[in-house]
Amino acid sequence: MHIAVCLSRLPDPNTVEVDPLTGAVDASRMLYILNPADAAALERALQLRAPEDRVTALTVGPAEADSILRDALAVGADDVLRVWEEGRTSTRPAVTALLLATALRTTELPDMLLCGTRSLATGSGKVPALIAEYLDWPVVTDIVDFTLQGSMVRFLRRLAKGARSEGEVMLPAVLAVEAGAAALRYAGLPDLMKAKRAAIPVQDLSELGLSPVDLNFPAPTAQATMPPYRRPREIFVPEASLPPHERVLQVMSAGIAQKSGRIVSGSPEQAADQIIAFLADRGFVDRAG
Amino acid sequence: MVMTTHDEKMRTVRFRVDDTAHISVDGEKCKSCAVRACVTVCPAGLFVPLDDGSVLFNYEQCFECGACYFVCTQEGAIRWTYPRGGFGVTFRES
Amino acid sequence: MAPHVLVIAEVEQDRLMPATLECLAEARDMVSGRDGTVQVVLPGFGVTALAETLAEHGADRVTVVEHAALERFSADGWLQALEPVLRDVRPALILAPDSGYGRAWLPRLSARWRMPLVTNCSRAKVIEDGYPEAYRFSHDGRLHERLIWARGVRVGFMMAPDVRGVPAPKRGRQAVIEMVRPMLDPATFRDRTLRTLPPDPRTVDLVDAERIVSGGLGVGSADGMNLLRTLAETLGATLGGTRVAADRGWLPSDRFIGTTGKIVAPKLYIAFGVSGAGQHLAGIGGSQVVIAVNTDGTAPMLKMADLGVVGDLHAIVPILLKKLEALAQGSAAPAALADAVPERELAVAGR
Amino acid sequence: MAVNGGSEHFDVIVVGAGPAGSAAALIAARAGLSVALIERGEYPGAKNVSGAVFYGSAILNKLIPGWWEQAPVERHVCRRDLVLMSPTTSVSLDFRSSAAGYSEPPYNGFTILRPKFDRWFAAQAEAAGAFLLTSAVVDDVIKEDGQVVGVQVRRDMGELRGDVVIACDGANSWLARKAGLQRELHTHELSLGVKEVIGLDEATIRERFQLTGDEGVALEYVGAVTDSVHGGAFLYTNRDSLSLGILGQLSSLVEHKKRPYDLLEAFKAHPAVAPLVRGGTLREYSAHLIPEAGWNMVPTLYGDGILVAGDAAGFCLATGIYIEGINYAIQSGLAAGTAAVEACRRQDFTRYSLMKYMELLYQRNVLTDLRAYRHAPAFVNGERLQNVYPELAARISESLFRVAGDRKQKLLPLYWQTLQQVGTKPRHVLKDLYHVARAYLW
Repeated sequence: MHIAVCLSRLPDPNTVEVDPLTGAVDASRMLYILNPADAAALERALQLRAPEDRVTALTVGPAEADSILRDALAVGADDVLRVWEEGRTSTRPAVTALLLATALRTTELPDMLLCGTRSLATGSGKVPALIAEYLDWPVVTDIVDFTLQGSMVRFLRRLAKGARSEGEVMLPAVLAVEAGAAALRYAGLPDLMKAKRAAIPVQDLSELGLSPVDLNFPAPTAQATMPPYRRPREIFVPEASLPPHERVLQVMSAGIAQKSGRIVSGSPEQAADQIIAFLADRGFVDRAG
Repeated sequence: MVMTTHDEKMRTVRFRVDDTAHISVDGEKCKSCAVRACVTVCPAGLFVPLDDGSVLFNYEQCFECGACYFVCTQEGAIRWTYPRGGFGVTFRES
Repeated sequence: MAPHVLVIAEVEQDRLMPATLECLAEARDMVSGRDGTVQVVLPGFGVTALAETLAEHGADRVTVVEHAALERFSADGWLQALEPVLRDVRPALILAPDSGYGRAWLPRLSARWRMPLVTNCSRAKVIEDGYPEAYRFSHDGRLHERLIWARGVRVGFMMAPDVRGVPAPKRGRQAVIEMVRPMLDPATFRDRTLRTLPPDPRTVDLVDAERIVSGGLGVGSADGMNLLRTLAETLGATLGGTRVAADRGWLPSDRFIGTTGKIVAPKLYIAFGVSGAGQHLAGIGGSQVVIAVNTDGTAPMLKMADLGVVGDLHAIVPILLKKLEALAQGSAAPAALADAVPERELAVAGR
Repeated sequence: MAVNGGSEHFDVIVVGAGPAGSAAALIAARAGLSVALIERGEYPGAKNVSGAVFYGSAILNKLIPGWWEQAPVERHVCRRDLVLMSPTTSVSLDFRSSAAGYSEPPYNGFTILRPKFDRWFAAQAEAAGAFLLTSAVVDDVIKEDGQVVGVQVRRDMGELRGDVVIACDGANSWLARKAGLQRELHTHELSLGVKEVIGLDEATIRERFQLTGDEGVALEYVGAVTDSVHGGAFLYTNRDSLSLGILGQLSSLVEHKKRPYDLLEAFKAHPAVAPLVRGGTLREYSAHLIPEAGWNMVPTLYGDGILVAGDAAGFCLATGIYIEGINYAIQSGLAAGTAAVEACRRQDFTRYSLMKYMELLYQRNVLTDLRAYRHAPAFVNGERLQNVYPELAARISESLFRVAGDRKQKLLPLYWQTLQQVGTKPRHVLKDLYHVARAYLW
């Protein structure tokens, strides 16, 4: 069986810092990672691989994205492929999906395509279904677990509020897994060194038989970024007349809000009664009688 | 003035947390320690003294500086190593 | 131009998903003062009765797309059944909940129609007379983006659940109800859902849990954690804990809460023996009601609780269990989990 | 490259891609050796923190001519201030020069940001042919018959073999200890540095610090900045940010029970510092250990198959006048790299062959400087220099410059009186003068 895995390199959300006033993002402070859900997909692919099987990892991105393909090689991917058109600065989900689908079509169609269900960047979650559309394959999203059963895959999918559903899908299919579906293995030293030296194959539009016109999709006319709801935190200024120690104390305590709850003590019996009374008050348990 | 709380300081630092702790603290050994030097020196404020005399430690936001290791006076209370390669703190500008 | 907004309804276990009602509220706002109409497409089997609820929440027209093959979700089935219906309706805008179901078929439709589709939206509206506008979250909620399209472009919006909240229904509000019975061959569905498993507090992801009982270092042992597990089951809650408790092996590693673990926002959060290190507190900020039990009266956890109890959990929990059992026998089971999300003020920056 | 039992063999394995490691790897790779440069961070510099001013542009200029034109430098340092602080007053020695060597190529020093600089420097080593391996932590050396023959990386099949191992793994050098070359360090030999990078726009920086173009300033503080803790503070100008921090001797932090970040906040709130950072925004907080005891903490620098360089070897000059480390790191890295090259030429990797390193360290003035200032660290961290003299200088200056209509005192009586106020006896001062002289004069 041939399993393909789509990977994306994106900014670690913890390093995406937004100017609270302008909403501008400081790109120079971003560090890049392999999308966690894609890492889970890669791990599942490696786990699924029988000795005669093959795992190919693909990504759409500039030369910097080679790093995640090297990571994939280091943990055991058999082949990698990067798709990119020089001069392009970014892609949108529709473009990414089209490039990936076309690359799979022109090289070799796998028996199964695994990817992360959502990216941590725009987090559109559309790419899996779009690839499925371009390949005319079925797709399942939000997968937390799955098993291969002949030409079918039995899957467990996450629904809202903690519900789950079980289902099955015919292969070939696009399976989009959640980040929690698996933890990516840690590469051994010889593999890491080998991957570092590996040449990464790249395909551009002409090799895929596409023209730039094919990548034109309707786009918004205006786009702006802003910080999430949180209002910018006012920077606290201590009183200048205070001695240094107190100025520090002032600063250290500024803005740390505590709940104005009540604190009770007493015997365990009383404590239990207090808790039950509180839970009943707030409607979490029915009061007796 | 650029006064910041410890919390705000820590929010500027990027950590990639490993599954397993690279530092572990034997709270039992801390019970006989009067100095609690780790609580004082840790630049990330990761050591929390508890009422029962032991010390609570959280490795997630560790700077890997080694200060706790050097100041600890209780033989064997702190087991110290670096996190696995690629994990732990990453400085972007310092 | 009077906008015609279409909402795609999602049904699970014969009930409308709250996210659908949130979309409906958003759609109502879009057409208000514009003399537009809100139409809901309701796919399923035996779901006609739900049309009434949709009307009460603001639908002017409900199109029930009914077929036995639509009893359970299939992306292939939804596409086959709904594409012709939507093509006939020609809505100006489409709203749907951002769910795993929606993301399996709507992007495919958007590709066929070359229709922009925005997922993870916190807000969608129409500015002036016809410029679709969306706000969406990106970068794991770090960033909020605003997108605007040219006038009259048909856009699909998939709304992030639990952002807007569900407003109270208007009792007695009426809608036009129509039935569509498509011709479908379930044998052509390449994907299908076999059964739905309701939320199980014991296995539910902490992120989704409505009630959480959590244990910290003060729990002392795996046995202590088992005591809390029993309490969690009695309260219909999910068991979680701190990084330290997980490190000691008392909890599976996907069960800890904090900066680098799960960020939770339950309605009820009860902490036992949790001292309240900053890394943990940062993970529970969204909790609505917090109870903390700790032997240390100065623990930060107690200070951020609505009810802080100074005492030993090992003494308190067994008594608590007994009393809760007695209560349960005296009356019914614990109060049912309310499924409506309270309406929250939506403060979009720049509004 | 011979493949040996599944593990690769290198001529030289350098552990740690900081300035010392990259310098060693660069020189060895240029000599045509196969070199592995191993870094535990995601990228070189990811785990590194310094002030940082890099004095020693001329050293690097010999290696990479005109290096500052391609490297990510912030500002060239043409102004240095030494500031003595009391809680309310500061007295400073302000040095500023436009003389050649300061404001003209090759310049004297540059402010740098380590994650950027280290990344660039390691890339130079890579370009010269070194094999840079990141995300790999080295846990131990591999020894055969007492000879170091490689390192153990914490990954599956993590054995990596090499003829010479150069340990450049920083102040808390695991490798030097594992190889039995360094003893356990004492808390009075190490300082903890905590630092903030504070964003401020270029125009404000130029105006506030009286700079033009790419000029920069390095301010160093002693006295009340660290409360009663022995240490100091610094403030450096970067292109569009300030690097600001405090250093506290570990033993002293423990003794006085001071949390380093509280001291940092107090420093920023000091009346002499607050106006300099006003309006800035915090960009990053960081911390690191600094080997401050100089000559007295230098480990055994060479063994069979192993050399120690940079902070791992304690090559840091913290004397009050000089706070330098990166230059010595590079010098020692170059010395170690060269010693490894010569050992490879001889195919003799015993300690007798690697002893050449010592000679090169003296030639490059690393050990010469450290030895000359061997008494300085103890003096700098002495109680009176830390807590009495800055106060003394502040009080004298306060009395000297205050005009309240009183009779003006002459200097000696004023000095005498203030000395008594701060509770120091003249014989202590004389004794300290002797120490100063011994530490700095001859």
